[in-house]
This record gives sequence, structure tokens and C-alpha cells, in this order.
Amino acid sequence: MFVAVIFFLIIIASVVFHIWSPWWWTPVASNWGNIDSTIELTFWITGSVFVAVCSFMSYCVWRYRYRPDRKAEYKPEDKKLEIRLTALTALGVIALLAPGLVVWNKYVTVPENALKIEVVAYQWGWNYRLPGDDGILGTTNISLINDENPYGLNPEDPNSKDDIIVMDADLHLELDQPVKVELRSYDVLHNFYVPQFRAKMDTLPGLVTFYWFTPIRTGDFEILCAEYCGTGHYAMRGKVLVDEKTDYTNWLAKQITHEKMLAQNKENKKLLTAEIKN
Amino acid sequence: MEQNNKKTTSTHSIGIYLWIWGLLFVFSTFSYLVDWYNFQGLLRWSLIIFFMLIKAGLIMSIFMHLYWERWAIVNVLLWPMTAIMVFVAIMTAESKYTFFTRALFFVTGV
Amino acid sequence: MSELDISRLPKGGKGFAHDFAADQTTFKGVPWGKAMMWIFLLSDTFIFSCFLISLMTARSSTIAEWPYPSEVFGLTIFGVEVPLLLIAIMTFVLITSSGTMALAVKYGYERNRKMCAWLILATAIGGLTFVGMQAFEWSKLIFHDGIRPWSNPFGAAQFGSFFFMITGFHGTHVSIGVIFLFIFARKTFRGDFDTGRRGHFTSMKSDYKAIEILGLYWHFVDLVWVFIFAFFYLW
Amino acid sequence: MDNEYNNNKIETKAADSSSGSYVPPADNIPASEIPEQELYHAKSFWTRWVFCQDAKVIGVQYALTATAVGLIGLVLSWGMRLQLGFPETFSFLGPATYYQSVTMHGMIMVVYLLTALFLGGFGNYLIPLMVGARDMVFPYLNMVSFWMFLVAVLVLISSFFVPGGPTGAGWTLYPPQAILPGTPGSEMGIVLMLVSLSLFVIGFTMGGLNYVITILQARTRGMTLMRMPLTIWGIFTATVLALLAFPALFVACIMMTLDNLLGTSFFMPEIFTMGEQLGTTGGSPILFQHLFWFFGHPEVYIVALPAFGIVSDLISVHARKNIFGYRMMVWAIVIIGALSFVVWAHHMYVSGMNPYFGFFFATTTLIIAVPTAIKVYNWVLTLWRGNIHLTIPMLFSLGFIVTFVNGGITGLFLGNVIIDIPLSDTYFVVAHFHMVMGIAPLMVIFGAIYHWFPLISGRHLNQTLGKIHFWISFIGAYAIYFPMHYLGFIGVPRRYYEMYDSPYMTTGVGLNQFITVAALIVGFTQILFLYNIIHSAFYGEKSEKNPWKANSLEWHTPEMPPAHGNFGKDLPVVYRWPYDFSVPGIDREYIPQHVAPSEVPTAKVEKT
Ligand code: HEA
Ligand code: HEA
Ligand code: CUA
Ligand SMILES: [Cu+2]
Repeated sequence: MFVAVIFFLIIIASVVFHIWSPWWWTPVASNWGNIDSTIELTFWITGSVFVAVCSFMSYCVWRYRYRPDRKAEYKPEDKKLEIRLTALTALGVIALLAPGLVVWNKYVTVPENALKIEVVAYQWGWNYRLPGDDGILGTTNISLINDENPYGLNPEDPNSKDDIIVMDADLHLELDQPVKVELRSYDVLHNFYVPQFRAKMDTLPGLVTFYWFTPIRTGDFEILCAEYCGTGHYAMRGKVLVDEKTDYTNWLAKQITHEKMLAQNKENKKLLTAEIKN
Repeated sequence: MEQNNKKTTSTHSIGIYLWIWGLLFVFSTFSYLVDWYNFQGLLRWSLIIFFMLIKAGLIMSIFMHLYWERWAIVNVLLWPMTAIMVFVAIMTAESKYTFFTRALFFVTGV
Repeated sequence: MSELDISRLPKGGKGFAHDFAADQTTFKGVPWGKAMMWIFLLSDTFIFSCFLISLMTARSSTIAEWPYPSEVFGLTIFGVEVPLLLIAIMTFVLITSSGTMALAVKYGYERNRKMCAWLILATAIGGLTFVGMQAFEWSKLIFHDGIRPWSNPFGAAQFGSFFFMITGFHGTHVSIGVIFLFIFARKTFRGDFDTGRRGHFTSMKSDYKAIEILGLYWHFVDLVWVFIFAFFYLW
Repeated sequence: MDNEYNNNKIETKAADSSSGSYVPPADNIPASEIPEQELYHAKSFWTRWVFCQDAKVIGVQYALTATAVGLIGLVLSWGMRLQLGFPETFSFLGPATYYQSVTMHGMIMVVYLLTALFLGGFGNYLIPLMVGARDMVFPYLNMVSFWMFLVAVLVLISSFFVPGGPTGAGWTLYPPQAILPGTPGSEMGIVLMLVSLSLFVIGFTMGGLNYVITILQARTRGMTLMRMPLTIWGIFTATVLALLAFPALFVACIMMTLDNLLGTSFFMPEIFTMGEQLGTTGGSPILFQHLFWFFGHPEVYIVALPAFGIVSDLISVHARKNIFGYRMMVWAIVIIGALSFVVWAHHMYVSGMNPYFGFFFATTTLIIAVPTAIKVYNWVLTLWRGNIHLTIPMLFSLGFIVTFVNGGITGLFLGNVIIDIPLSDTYFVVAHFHMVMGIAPLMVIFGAIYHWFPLISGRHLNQTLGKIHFWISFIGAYAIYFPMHYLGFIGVPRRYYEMYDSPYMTTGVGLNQFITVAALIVGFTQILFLYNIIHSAFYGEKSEKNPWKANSLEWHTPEMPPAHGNFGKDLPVVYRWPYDFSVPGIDREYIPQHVAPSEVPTAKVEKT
């Protein structure tokens, strides 16, 4: 009795906790609202199975608790029942999987008009690169990195000249403009994760990974690194600021292109060497 | 440990071992010739795999006596290879993808 | 004790079903040690497969040039460039030793002590030759061609890494096999398998079946070489 | 020299040589196919208790060692929880220490506690007894297996004392960070971890071969595969998985060791770190992840399948009812085992692998839910119309069902690739795997210990302490991990040393404190359990033979605890499955496996 009741109460408590929980996801700020819907669907299906299975268990514990005068039933199997349950479960699995795969297909298919930007991760911070007027990011290589060329951009690649360098933890994005983030890392694995956007992907050295989203709300959103990357992992934060078009253009105008930065860095170096000589 | 089935572990005539031995030599020579004649492309790979599998099959079935073993053990030994085959297939696609992104985004030869 | 007459059991697919439904032993007529060696080899197959899969993955995902093994492993004999010569000879040596091993197993079952012992010894010497040639190959690559595990002058760094790791791991298998072959040769000459003398560590009785088990291991080493030859040297 | 072996060649009393009295045809059991096993009888203290070749002693040695490291893992979890619940209160917990604790906690719990306890501990003890063998097929190798395990554990422990401390790379040991200086323990710690894992794999292979061959080739007469207790099926399948999955880990360990010590570039691409080029080129970190998870996913089933098997037996015995759908249960175990080799990349949905793999792996992953669901249904259907004794093993089994269903269902969230995108690497994952791996199998382990303790020691564990232990552990653990899912929904990433400067994470403060308190309470309750074990081993209530009235062979040895060689002069002969409880047509309540049909002629049993 007591045992069955407690088990049942635990199930009730779980449901109640779920409904009243103050801890829930942050309001979505990208086009990935349908991820939330998929989760909700999953909640409904699996939640009801959980409640059903566990309540049934509690019921059995109560109804068939030990009595000396009772003898358990002897029934090795019931093929029909088992086949039915299997079919039902298979149905449940399909109901979960099908919408999930549809959304996933969207997730891996980048729209044509997406702005390609690069996110560069390092221990422990974030930098960015925007394509400039030509809309194309130049090629890179980590072995090209040095003081003057901190991104390791290919100086021979014409596409790299007008690339806009954002050596700052803050990234500005334009509202309603789809972006494809191309993720690159200098050193170890990281993960570019903004909870409100729902999307994430690891950054890897030696590879470029990607995902896309469209910001649908202005505001500041925190970037969390979601792949363990060493002692500073928890402190590897950044910010995405989603702006209206005018604010965004203003910000963009203040950024510097790769060509200019190279020139500047050369200049600085000359000054520095001159200073040392003096 | 001693089994009481001396009858069943009958030995095979020496001829079959010598035959297989010879065949292994021949096929090894063939696979070597693939390199010698410098075949390239799909032809090369399929020939390599073909001779490799034949040699492996001969060694396993005759030298390791798998041909004479009962299906129980043969199946137990061969089915797990499907896991390997899945792994091979996935890693083939994966390495192609890695190469593709690298070629697309990175400067080569620095 | 009545005997299990395997020849009377159903064969093929029916035998499969029969054996799995039967009691006591699932592998009918397979001694414990042999079953164990087979399962161990299965596990070991997974190890080598993982090595080779990693090799092929690295090879097809690197954008650096992959060295052409045919040239790297070529030898110049009398002024003629012969590709893969040493490797080819090693392959033949290993196959030869596999053949002698197969015969040793055969004579073991026929309780032909002398033949069996000499053939095991021959196998051991074949194995030793293989290891020796491998040592020669390694030293040539290291000291003459400047190939290192971390880099090499021909191209992708992984070439050397995988070469030393895979052939090293295979060579270790061969060396262990050679040690056991010598031990077994001695035991056979001494007649342990006829007298059922107990093993030094395990204190189990010696039995000619042990030779078949050792044979399985040795053929497996040969088998792995077939794959390494194909994927590393020829591909 | 010969007299230290008892070649007690038994005169087999096969049915066909029946002397006189009528034996019904149903009793016909084929003659023995395998000769009597030679046993090495210990002569001195050393060979009896230390270098012992008796699988039962080896099992206990495994279990004690695993528990000892498990307790280290538990203490490490306290450190982590203190930091997460009450940050900046404990100065000894810096970020480096925190990450080292997380790593060692995870690795110890998964590999050195659960794998070793289920397979090395329960496997060694139960396999020979339950299949009716005198010992493992190669007792000597079995002994070496334990000593390898011990060395692996010692190497692991020694990493706490080397300069730089143990590795803090996370239990997944992903390169490149695992071997780069930005990670704690990248000096010696990581090497020792890799060496320890390799030794573990070697040692396990020796033991695992023994388990597999004992089950396949050394069963007693009449013990067909379909008459084996599900415990054996679970352990058997898990061992097969381990023999096929550990190679990938072994290979990954070797390659990473070489990357670390020799500077090879297997997993290391071009890297620019701490202001300089590393000089490695062209390697692929993703390759490591594939190798790791090709091992790692089967590994989680390696710790789940034995639990599935054992819990089936516990439920059946304590509900006095046959396990429902035995055949389906066996097939489900085998299918889960087979499928577990084609789902591994569901741990890599956000790793940057080929994005189209998502379709394949999401599908295979969710397919695995079907056989698992069948198992769950069959457990609760076994309770249905049973006669349920609410003994402590039964309580733990019930706890297992609830936590496993809960954790399995969150697995469905994660398996569905698109849902994994927001939830991956958050506390939702942490909650998932603790529910399904940290709590559920541990419940089974506890239940199994209460169940088999009388067999091992001849005494019962204290029931009152046991009930307290159950209720606090179960409710407490549920209270730790159920709310933790919601941290994941907020978006709190895992492996965060400290998380309170983000606006939405601050809302988790109270929850984290609550979790920490619950974890400490549950943790300390285990001390009660340890006390119970130690005290009861010496002073516990003496148990009669077969206290739970179970059918499987281990309870029907001539002596209890069973002696070396397990079954006295004659090995038992088996005539039925181990689940003949409450059989109609007969006044006995249960029919042990070795009872011949002729002894219970009126019983209406299902043919097995
Ligand atoms: C014992 C261990 C165990 C078990 C059994 C499982 C079982 C499952 N796991 Fe879990 N998992 C882990 C241990 C385990 N897992 C660990 C340790 C990690 C993290 C590793 C790390 O990164 O550190 C992990 C991580 C993990 C991930 C990766 C998350 C991430 O990192 O992003 C995923 C994704 O697919 C996943 C899925 C599943 C699924 C689908 C199951 C399924 O097998 C569950 C099946 C069970 C059920 C479904 C419940 C019973 C069914 C019913 C009651 C019927 C109702 C069902 C339907 C309606 C369909 N797990
Ligand atoms: C079986 C596996 C297992 C078990 C039992 C536990 C038990 C616990 N774990 Fe677990 N944990 C992992 C496996 C496990 N963990 C893994 C794989 C990781 C990932 C590591 C990584 O990210 O790299 C992890 C990570 C992890 C984190 C995340 C850290 C982070 O991401 O920053 C946290 C945080 O709260 C945590 C807490 C706890 C707590 C409070 C307990 C317990 O205290 C819960 C309560 C205790 C019990 C229910 C009883 C425990 C009993 C014993 C340990 C053995 C005694 C045995 C006998 C007497 C026979 N663990
Ligand atoms: Cu960067 Cu975690
Ligand atoms: Cu998994």
C-alpha cells in the first residue's frame, strides 16, 4: 500500500513539477521555433507513456501485493499482446522521428540568401569575420597565423582583402537576415551556442563546420561555449547583438577590413621596431 | 577439455594444403603485379580488394579450417563484421566530407 | 560417457539452429581453448580494423600529398628500381610460414611428433625472418629515407605515423607468435604433447590441440598482413 | 604432483543408463559432451585468497576493488556538487580541480565501477554457478584478468599524485584539448589515464573470453541457451559487446598516446595555441570521436544489459511469477546489443561531422527504443497478477523501472537529432545519463547485493537499514536528477565550473543548491550501506538455504556459500527454465531448474 502510493506520488510530483516549473527555456529568438514544437510533441508522447507505464506499475504493486492465500498467475507469454505493444511503440517512434527529421533537413539546408559569416574560436574567446562587399570569405590556414595576420587569412586570395575583421567578443547581426555561421577554431574544440537561438555546433581545428539561423528579435544574447575546451571553458563567453538595419549598418561602417588591418599592423610594427632602435 | 571425438577431427590430406599454399603464392604475385604494372584508379582498387579477399578467404577457410567447422561458429565469427562494414561506410563518407570542407576553406601547401 | 558424434548432427543452416538450441556446448566439438582463440581473434580483428579504418580515413581526408608507397618502399637492385620488393619478399615469407604451420597442425593431429616439431621450428624461423626483414625495412626508412613517426619528407605526416604504428603492432603480434612457436617446438620435441606434461604457469595438461590453437593465431597474423599489404602498401 | 587435482570423474547418471526404475521420456537428457573440469585446489593462504583461481573469489575481489574506486568517484562528485551549489565557498576547488574531478568521476563510475562490478564482479560469481559449471573455463587466465584490472586501477589512482594531477579532459578525452596545456593534467595525468585504460582493456579481454566461452561451451547438461537465467543473457551479451567495442577504445588510446608522447598527428590538425604554432598537421579530431563513441555507445549498454538481466530475475523471483515473455526478453537483449553498434554517432550530432549522418543515426537510435520498450513492458507485465513480496531487492527493482523509463525517455529527446541540437552538452544530457546509467543500474546493483548477499556470505543484510537505504537513495537520487533536466532547458551547459554571471542561469541558483544538498544526503546514505555490508558479513542474521525460494542453480549447491567446484560430486542436470513459479496443477510453489519432470508429474508447465 504505502510503497505503491509513494511510487504513484512520485509520478504525480514529476508531472506537477513539469507544469509548475519556473525553470523553462528562454523565449526563442530565431527561426528555430519549430525545434521547440518538436520538443513539445516529444513531451506529450513520451510523457504520457511515462505516466502510463509507471502508474500501471504502482497499480500492480498495490493490487498484487503479497498475500499468503494468493497464487500468482502462470503465463509465460502472450504473443498477441506483445505484438500489439511493439506495434504501438513503433508508431510512437515514427511520430517522434518524422517531424524531427523534417526539421533537421531544414537545419542542414542553408538558404541561398544567407549571409556567410565566420566565427573564430580560441582558448578562451570569440572573434568574427564578415565577408565584405563581395559576399565571399577568403580562404585561410592556421599556419599563416602570425602577429600581423591574426586570422591566418590567405593574402593571395582576392576574396580576403575586403573581409571585415571583428576582433571583439561582440557580434552584431541584422534582424531577419538569415546567417550561415562558418565555425573555425585555432586550437581546440569549442561550440558556438546561443540558447535563445536554439542552434549550436562544435568548432574544430582543421575543419570548418556550419549552421544557419535567422534572428527574429532584437536584443543582446549571450554566447556560451558548449564544448569542453580546457580550464577556461566556463568563462568563454561572448555576445550577439541583433540590431535593426540602421544600427547594423552604423556598426558595420566602423569595422575595419583585412587589407587595412594588415597595413595598420605593418605600420605599427615599423613604429615598434623604430622605437626599439631609438 | 579433452573431447571424446577423435573420429571427427579427421585430418585432411596433405594435397589440399599444398594446393592452397600454391594458390596463395599465385594470388600474392597477382596483387604484387597490380603495383608492378602500375594500374590506376578504380581498376587498381577493385583488383587489390579482389585478391585480398580471395587470399583472406583461402587462409580462413582452409588453413584455419573454417570450411570444415559447423555453421554455429562460422556465423558467430562472420556476423560481427557487419559492424565493421558499417564503420567503414560511415568513415568513408566522413573522410570525403572532411576533405571537401578542407579543400573548400583552407589554403593548401603552406 | 557416450560420445558426441558430430558427423551425425545436422549440418548447415539446420545445424546452426540445432547447435544453438542444444545444451552444454554451442560450438559442437570445439575445445574450449580453440573457441577462446577464435573469439580472441575476432576481438583482435576489431583492433586491426580500427587501425586500418583510421589509416584510410586519415589518408582520404588529408589535403597534403599522400606519399606513393610503391616508390617509398622500392629498392634499387643492380641499378634497377624495383617497387615494393622487400614487402613482396616478406609477404612470401609469411605465406610460407603459414603453409608450414598448417602442415604442422595436420601432423600434430596425426600424432607425428617429429614432423610436427620440425614444421613448427620451420614456421618459427620463417617468422623470425619476417621480423628481421621488418627491422631492416624500419631502419632503412628511418636512417636512409628520414621517415619519422611525426613527419616525413614525402608528404602527409600521417604516412609515417600509421606505418610505424600498424606494422609495429603487427610485428609485435608476429614476435609474440615466434616466441610461442619456439616454446612449442621445444615442447613437441620433448614429447610434452604425448605425455600430457603440465604447463609451467597454468598447470594444465599439454595436448596436441594446443598446436591447432597456436596455428590459428599464426594464420591470423598472416591474414592481417594480407590486409595491411593491400591497404597500406598497394592502395 | 597429480594429487593436487581431483579428477573426480563422475559416473554420469544419464537417463539412458537408468537402473531399473521407470523414467518418463521427458527426463531424457543427453549424455555429457564435455569431460569433468580439472580444478586447481589452493593449498596455501596465498593461492586461496590472493592469487585465487576460483571464479567466486575472483568475483568478490573484482567487486571490492570496484566498490573502493567507486567510493572515490562518489567523493569526487561531492566536490563537484559543492562547487556547483555553493560557488566561492570552498577555496580548494579551483577550476582545474573541478575539471579533474569531473573527469575522474565520470571515468571511474562508467568503466572502473560499473563495467568491472557487473562483468568482473557479478559475472565471475554468477556465471559458473548459474550455468552449472565448476568454474570458469580457464581459471588461471581469469585470475590474471583480475590482477590486470588491479594494476589498471592503481595506475589510475597514481595519477592523482603525479605533477599536474590527473587529467581534466572530461571522460570523453577529446583531443586536441586532452593533450594540450590549456587542460589540467595534460602533463602526466593524461598518459596515465590512457595507459590505465589500455591495461583495463587487456585485463578485461582475458576475463571476457572466459565468460563467453564458459557460457557457450561449459553449461551443464540440459542447460540450453533458452533455459539460462536472463542475468546470464545480460552479462553474456554485454561481454560480447565489450569484446567488440573495447578494441576501438584501445586503438584510440594508443593513437592518442603517440600523439602525446611522440608528436604524431593522428588527431592533431594545424594548431595555433598559446601564441605559437604546434607543428602538427592534417590530423582529424573527429576521427577520435568516432573511435571513442564506436566504443562509447556499446559501453553504455555494457553497463545497462547486465542490469536488465539481473532486474528481470529479481522481479520474477520476488513477484513469484515467471518472467513475462522470456523469449522476447532474450531477443530484445540480443537486438539491443546488435543495434548498439550502429548508433554511436548520436553522441556527435553537434560535433561537426557530415551533417547527413544525422538522418541515419537518428533513425537507428530511435529504433533501439522499440526492443527496450518491450523489456520495460515485460517487467511491469511480470508484476501484473503476480504475488509481489515487497522485499528490498523488489523495492530496488521498482526504483530501477521508474528511473530507467524516465532516463530512457529523455534519451528519446536526445536521439531525435534536431532536439539534440539545443539540448546537447547541457545539463539535460547530464540528467539523462545519470538517470539511466548513474541511478538505474546502481539500483540494480544494490538490489542484487541484497539478493545474493546470503549466498555469498550465508547471512542476511539488515532489513531495516536496507529499507532506509532504499528510500533515501531512490527518492534522493530522483530528486537530484529529475529537476536537473530543467537546468538543461534553461540552457546551462555541462562542464561549467561556475555559471552565475549569466542572466538566465542565475535562476538556477536555488535549484543547484537543492540538488547539492540532496546529493550529499544520498551520498552519505551509502555509508550506511557499507556499514550494513561489513556488519552483516560478520554478525548478520544467518540465512537458511535458498531464502528467496529461487529456482536458478546458484541457490541449489550442496553447501551455502558454495564451495570450490560449486556443485559437489555431481553436476546438476537441468530440465526447465528458471522461472517455474506458481505453476498450476501442483502444490509446490516453485520448481527449481534441476527438478526432473518425473518428480512433478502433475505440473502444467510450459515446455522450455
Ligand atoms: C546505461 C547507460 C545508457 C543508456 C541505457 C542510454 C540509453 C539511451 N540513450 Fe543515452 N547516454 C548515456 C548513457 C545511456 N544512454 C551517457 C553516459 C551519455 C552521455 C555521454 C557523455 O557525453 O558524457 C548519453 C548520451 C546520450 C546522447 C547524446 C547526447 C548528447 O551528448 O548530445 C543521446 C542522443 O541520442 C542518447 C540517447 C539515448 C537513447 C535513445 C537511449 C535508449 O536506449 C533509451 C531506450 C529506453 C526507453 C525509450 C524507455 C523505455 C520505453 C518505453 C517506456 C516505451 C515508450 C517509448 C516510446 C513511446 C517510443 N544518450
Ligand atoms: C555510473 C555512473 C555515475 C554515477 C553513479 C554518478 C553519480 C553522481 N554524479 Fe555523475 N557523472 C557521470 C557518471 C556517474 N555519476 C559521468 C559519466 C559524468 C560525465 C563526466 C564528464 O563530463 O566528463 C558525470 C558528471 C557529473 C556531473 C556534471 C559535471 C559537469 O558537467 O560539470 C555532476 C554534477 O552534478 C555529477 C554529479 C553526480 C552525483 C551528485 C552523483 C552521486 O553522488 C549520486 C548519488 C549517489 C548514489 C546513487 C550512490 C553511488 C554509489 C556508489 C558510487 C558506489 C557504491 C557501490 C557499492 C557500495 C557497491 N556527475
Ligand atoms: Cu571553448 Cu568551451
Ligand atoms: Cu549512446
